[in-house]
Amino acid sequence: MTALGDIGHLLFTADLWHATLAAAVLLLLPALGGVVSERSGVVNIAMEGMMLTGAFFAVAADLIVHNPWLAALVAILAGGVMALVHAVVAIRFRADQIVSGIAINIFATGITVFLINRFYGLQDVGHVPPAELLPNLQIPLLDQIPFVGRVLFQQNVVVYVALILLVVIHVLLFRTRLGLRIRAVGEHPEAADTAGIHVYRIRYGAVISSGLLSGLSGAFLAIGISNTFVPNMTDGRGYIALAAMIFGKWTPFGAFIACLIFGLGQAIYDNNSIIHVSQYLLSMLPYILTLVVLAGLVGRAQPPAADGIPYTPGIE
Amino acid sequence: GTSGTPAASPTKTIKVGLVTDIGGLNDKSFNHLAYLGLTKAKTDLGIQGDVTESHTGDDYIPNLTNFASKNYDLVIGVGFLMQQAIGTVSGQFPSVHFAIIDGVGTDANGNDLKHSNVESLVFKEQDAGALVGTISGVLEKDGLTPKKSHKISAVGGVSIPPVNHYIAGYKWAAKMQDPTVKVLVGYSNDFTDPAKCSGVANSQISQGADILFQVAGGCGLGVLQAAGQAKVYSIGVDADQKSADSSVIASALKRVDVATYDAIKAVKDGNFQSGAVTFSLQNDGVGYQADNITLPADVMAAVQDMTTKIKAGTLTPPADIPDPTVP
Amino acid sequence: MAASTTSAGRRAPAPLIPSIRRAVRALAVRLGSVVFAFLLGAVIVAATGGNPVAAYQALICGGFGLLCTGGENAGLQISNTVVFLTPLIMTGVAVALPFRAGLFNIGAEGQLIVGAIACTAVGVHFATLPTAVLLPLVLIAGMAAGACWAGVVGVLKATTGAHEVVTTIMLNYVAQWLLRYLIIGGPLQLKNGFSVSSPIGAGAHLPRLLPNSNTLIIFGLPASVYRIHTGLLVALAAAAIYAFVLWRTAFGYEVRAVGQSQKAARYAGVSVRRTIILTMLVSGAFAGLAGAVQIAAVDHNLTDKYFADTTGFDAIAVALLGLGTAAGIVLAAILFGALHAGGAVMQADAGISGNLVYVLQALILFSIAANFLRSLKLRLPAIGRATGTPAAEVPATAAVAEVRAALHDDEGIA
Amino acid sequence: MSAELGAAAPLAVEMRQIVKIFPGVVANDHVDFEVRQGTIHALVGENGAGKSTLMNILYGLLHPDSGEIRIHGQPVRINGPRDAIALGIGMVHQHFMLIPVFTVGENIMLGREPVRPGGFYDHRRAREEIAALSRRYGLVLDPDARMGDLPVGLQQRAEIVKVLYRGAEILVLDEPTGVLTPQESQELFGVLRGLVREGKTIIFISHKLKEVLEVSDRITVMRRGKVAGHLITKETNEAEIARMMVGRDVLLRVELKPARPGPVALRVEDLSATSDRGVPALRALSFELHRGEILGVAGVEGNGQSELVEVLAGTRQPTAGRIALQDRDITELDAARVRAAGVAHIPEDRRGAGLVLNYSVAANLILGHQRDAAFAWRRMVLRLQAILEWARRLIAEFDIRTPSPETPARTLSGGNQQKVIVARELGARPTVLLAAQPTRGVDIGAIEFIHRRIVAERDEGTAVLLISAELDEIRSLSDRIAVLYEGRIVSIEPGNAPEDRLGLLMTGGTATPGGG
Ligand SMILES: Nc1ncnc2c1ncn2[C@@H]1O[C@H](COP(=O)(O)OP(=O)(O)OP(=O)(O)O)[C@@H](O)[C@H]1O
Ligand SMILES: Nc1ncnc2c1ncn2[C@@H]1O[C@H](COP(=O)(O)OP(=O)(O)OP(=O)(O)O)[C@@H](O)[C@H]1O
Ligand SMILES: [Mg+2]
Ligand SMILES: [Mg+2]
Repeated sequence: MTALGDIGHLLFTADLWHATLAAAVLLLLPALGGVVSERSGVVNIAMEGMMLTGAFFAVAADLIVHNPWLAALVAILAGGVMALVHAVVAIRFRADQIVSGIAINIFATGITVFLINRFYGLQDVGHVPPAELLPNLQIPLLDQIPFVGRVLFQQNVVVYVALILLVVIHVLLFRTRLGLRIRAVGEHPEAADTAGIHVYRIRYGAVISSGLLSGLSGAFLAIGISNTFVPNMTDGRGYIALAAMIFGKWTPFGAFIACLIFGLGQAIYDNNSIIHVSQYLLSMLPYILTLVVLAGLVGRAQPPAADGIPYTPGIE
Repeated sequence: GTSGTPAASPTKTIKVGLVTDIGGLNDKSFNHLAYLGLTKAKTDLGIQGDVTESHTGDDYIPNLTNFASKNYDLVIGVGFLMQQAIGTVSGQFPSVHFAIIDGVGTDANGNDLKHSNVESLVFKEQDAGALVGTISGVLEKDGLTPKKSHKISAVGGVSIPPVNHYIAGYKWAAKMQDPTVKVLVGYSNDFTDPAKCSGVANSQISQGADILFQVAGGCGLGVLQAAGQAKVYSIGVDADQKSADSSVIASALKRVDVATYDAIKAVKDGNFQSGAVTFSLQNDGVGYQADNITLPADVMAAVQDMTTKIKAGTLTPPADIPDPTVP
Repeated sequence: MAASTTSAGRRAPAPLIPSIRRAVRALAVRLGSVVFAFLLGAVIVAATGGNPVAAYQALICGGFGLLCTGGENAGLQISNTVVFLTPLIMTGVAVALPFRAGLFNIGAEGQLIVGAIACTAVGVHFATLPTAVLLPLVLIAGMAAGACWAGVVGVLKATTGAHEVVTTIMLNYVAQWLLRYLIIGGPLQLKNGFSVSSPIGAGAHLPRLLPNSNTLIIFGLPASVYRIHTGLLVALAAAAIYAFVLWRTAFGYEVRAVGQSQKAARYAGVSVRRTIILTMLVSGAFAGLAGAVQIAAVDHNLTDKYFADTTGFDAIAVALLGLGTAAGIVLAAILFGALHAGGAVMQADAGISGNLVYVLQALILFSIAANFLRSLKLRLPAIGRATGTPAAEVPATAAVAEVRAALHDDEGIA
Repeated sequence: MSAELGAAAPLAVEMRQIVKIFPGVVANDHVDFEVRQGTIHALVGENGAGKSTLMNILYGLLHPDSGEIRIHGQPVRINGPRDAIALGIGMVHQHFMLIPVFTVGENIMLGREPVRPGGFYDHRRAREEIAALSRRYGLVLDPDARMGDLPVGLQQRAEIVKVLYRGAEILVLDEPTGVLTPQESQELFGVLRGLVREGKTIIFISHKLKEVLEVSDRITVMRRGKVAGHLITKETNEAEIARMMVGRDVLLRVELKPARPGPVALRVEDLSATSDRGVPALRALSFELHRGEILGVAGVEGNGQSELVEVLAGTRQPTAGRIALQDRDITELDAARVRAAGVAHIPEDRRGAGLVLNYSVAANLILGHQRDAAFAWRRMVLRLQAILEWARRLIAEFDIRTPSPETPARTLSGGNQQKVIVARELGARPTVLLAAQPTRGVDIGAIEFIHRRIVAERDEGTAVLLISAELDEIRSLSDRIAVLYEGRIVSIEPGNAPEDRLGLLMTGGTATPGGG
């Protein structure tokens, strides 16, 4: 009971929600990537790998160029390159998209550590000094607002970017011509093709952007939240993002809500030093919560009709 | 006891195999330190040293067996998690020397098998913990900490002995110096992911903690950084982590590298010691290192006093935390 | 219905021949892809200044005990490989079966863990029972636990429509934390200061193939180092059962029908819900069995190794690599088991980071899934015509259907 | 529109010596095909004759292995639909290219969407465009309706508007009337004539020779991938075309022995049900079906036919009412039990509900019977040998054109796909046969065959419920005709009821009961 009391208390602290939002954004970026990719009909379970690659190159680059912005850019591109591989294999070679995704994830695990061992020897990758990390931004005035200011306007720069991207991607998907075409390609590529739309171009674009977003998330993880790379540091977040995307029924805001649930769970867990309950049971919280919500409220999710189906022009 | 193995003839190069636990060589923690010890031995003692990283717990036995079956002179298992594996394999290869860091060779029931070919390198982390605990306690008492909050904290990786020893000593010593101090203890349940630890750290910081002790290997780097961003103090672990973040005021040292080196040297010199070799303040196997700030005189004095008392045995830091969740 | 009733399960001679030819062709293509992947891997090693030949030599040595230079013991290497591949077969099946029904089971890991937990709990609690009773009991306990864990997924999918990818991922984490809770301070903990459980009773041990003795010397090493155990037979049996259920039973027919077209299945009077739930139950039982066998045959107690275990995820790769067929899964498991075992030797002998193994696994998956070789052939129409398999062209109908499409040759007469 | 005028006109489309080979099939074998500007040109042939393939080549979806194409006299290379569209070619595909979850507007605009600055999709202009087209061609559509919610007739209409919106000069319609009611077909023909009057050129594929004769100027007949001949509509007749298509004389109308109705096989009382969209589809409808008779159900698509069959087949639960099979209440039974009780079902959605496309023909021939004693030992273990023999028998008996029983059903032409289903359902020797659109999109050869089998079934004493959008089909087969309108049976007519009377009843017109 005391445990619930402790948690109840926490829920009224701005710090908790501050942490929640940050943790959520880490998942939101790859989740958004997933939404875009799968809306175009390419199943993407490779966010984990793209994120990990992004994290590695963010640190590697930052240690060389000593500039977080450039480093983030490199990370984004690295994620994009991984996505490009997924795209080529899944679109051009019409491989099974799950196999390709799994392969990307395994590849990322291996190649990052392999590269560390090759280039940093068996030494420590090194630490990025605070001045060269992606900074926290206090939004002047707004950050003074009690509670809200702390929660929303004292965040890492990436958080703001992600929230903007959230809106942008929602609008893009559901209000613009490009969005219409992306969804058309994901629902019925033959129809899109016969209507004169470049199915492959759209899919390549969508998949690659999912990599860019995941790469950014990797940068946030490695040179925003932490200051170095450690093997496998993404630790399954890409898969959680995948779950969040489906939980959110392939919509940006739906995914965001799911990410908030996980973020909140993480944030509450982080307080295990003051919550009087087994830390292990505490950690189960977000996952069980998700199961309940999913079973109880969300229910059936309908993926894009052509999600996961390679398109072969001409063959009906 | 001592094993009767004759000194290896100087002509034959000694072969040493190092098996990391799942943390891997880049864990920025004891696996890495052990590797440094091995490399030093390679250069100084001209031995042949090979490494195998374990990717899952399933790898411990095969990796150890692999070296043993090739008649390596010494096979080193890094980490508490490998106790059972060492126990098993050492039984299969009585003629091969084994060393395990942070543990002993056990059977399935966790009993020390006391094999004559196993040297267990155990550390009194609590001694080191007590020293940094003293530093924290005095700073708090003198109100020299960023928030003067009389609250300090520790972030553990997983709640296992090597981790809890540190924290126990830390908590004990801090309270001794400043009875009013509250010590928050949290766990990240992770040894590799800095984000996890910085999360725990941030929560402790928002609870008022202004000195944070990381005991979570690579994950713990997140603690040091979180402290830096919040402009509070932090304490590193195992190695001197001064460079990891400017917030690091001291590091609790655990000389895994030294232990590893010594174990190898012993085998080379033919005086391999079976049974537990304890590294404590006594033999400088553990210690501390003051980092980015210069500690005031009374702090140094207190630390000095604590050191002598522990060495003299008049004070013995506890090895366990009764209940981590009670600050 | 007037149809002559001949003995069950006998396959007509006519279709047999082509299916064998197909199988052989398929295998040849896959082998080509693996070789292709290794060539790519060699390029990476060389590009980063390593020596591919040495690397692969060590890898093969570690995997199959061949071409060893570092004085490795062939028997030991093979035994290690087998120990690694045993659980991969069972979990591979646990992933492949739902694939057939159009379900993506990412949860084999969680199901394996609860299987291991149940096996241990029973094995510890009834430690005194004799083998004849206890061994079956712990294995069944493991299967039951896995079945329940996956059953939840099936029921949620069938009733509320909750997506199995989400629920399985969630349940993986729940299982993980449950395990930590149980063996660190929880009811199964050995004793304070340990992150392992008490050992299961001797009666619950699944015997090894060679005597577990430190004194008896076989191939120059104490017999106890060869951990190869009877669990292998269990695994092979599991694969065989899988194949039989899938191709020779009405249930298998219905599972595949549901996976191919739920509507058609429904019109044919197949209860899609029932099939989904049953499929998950069976699948979970396989994964749970993998966990139970691991405890009963190898570990004998729950250890912290499961905090970082990846068997259930490798299983996805194995299942897909094996194209969901029993034989394919076994072969893929052998490949992955050998790579796993070989990686260690490669690092020890050739000084190439064991992580290269992951890179290789990925490259293999890529080249088999994408079948680069075929598309190379298609460049040259002449050859393309000769071997082009229209089956692979058939458009599929669900996220996982590509597997089936690739499998299409294997969609036998029933 | 007259053939003479057509003769004067220049060639809009010329396809010369087109060859297209698919694994195992020569779909187009040196096909010569030309269409005159401003005419309606019909393309007919059996299933799998190569019509769709030829047109897909014209539209750039498939690439010919050899041969050349000229549009308006210019040699062209058509690498994809984009090229085709640029050349003013538009195509309405045999299987609709519509996105159910999109609105009608979005579907029509797709590929040529109106945008506001910033690339935002412009709903208002979309509506205007569609309104304009509707006015011009009299094709009324609600731009904001969800495509999936429209009846096929309107979806068909949307497909045509889609093509017109792209300003196509040459329109290809692949089996446009396959799913239309007679009324809808007539409207369509009106539109086509209008388009031709505007100088547009139309290629029209159909299996319904009546329509072909009614609407086209010229006819090209294909058989087994080759051109069997070119005809001028005015100078030919159904029988001649049919002979050219099939290569033999075809009975266009089965001659019925008078039915010898037996006892009641199926009694339906006050049956009500709702559609997928939850609106009432069946309103307390009752009827009796006797053994040895064919009861035709006539009605405009969307008046409850589909729901009626599904409820009777046990794939949809009724909201009220009772169904008795030979005095046994089967209202609550699920599909499997209904089937077991002796009800066979030829579903209207051939590819979706009738077949598992990736399954072999043999596997499809036991779909729904996989647990029958004959095919499964102890209802569990399949008897592969028995299944294979069973398949061989049906393939022979029903003349299913397939390389082997192992061939995936997907690769069969629709006609043969349909034969697989018919064979399976009749092979079960049912008490009651529910036949929904049994010959939709099937070539006349197959139609004749299927009709004969259904009648034979009747004569064996099976009770047949025949649902079809083809009045001809209903009238030529039925002993009695139940007219379905808005979920009710408005009248039960004799099998020989005049077409116009039925048409009237089907559209809700009240007519004095004609007995029966
Ligand atoms: N994508 C394809 N792959 C392989 N074979 C094909 C493909 N498309 C068509 N065919 C073959 O080519 C032949 C002609 O097909 P086509 O669709 O042109 O027939 P059709 O005249 O349109 O028949 P229907 O009247 O049923 O539409 C068929 O027998 C089929 O087997
Ligand atoms: N993947 C494929 N492989 C082989 N043949 C195919 C494939 N897809 C389609 N076909 C062939 O293409 C031809 C046209 O297919 P489609 O479905 O358009 O015709 P259909 O099924 O005969 O339709 P309908 O009978 O209503 O005219 C069919 O004869 C079919 O055999
Ligand atoms: Mg066609
Ligand atoms: Mg067709």
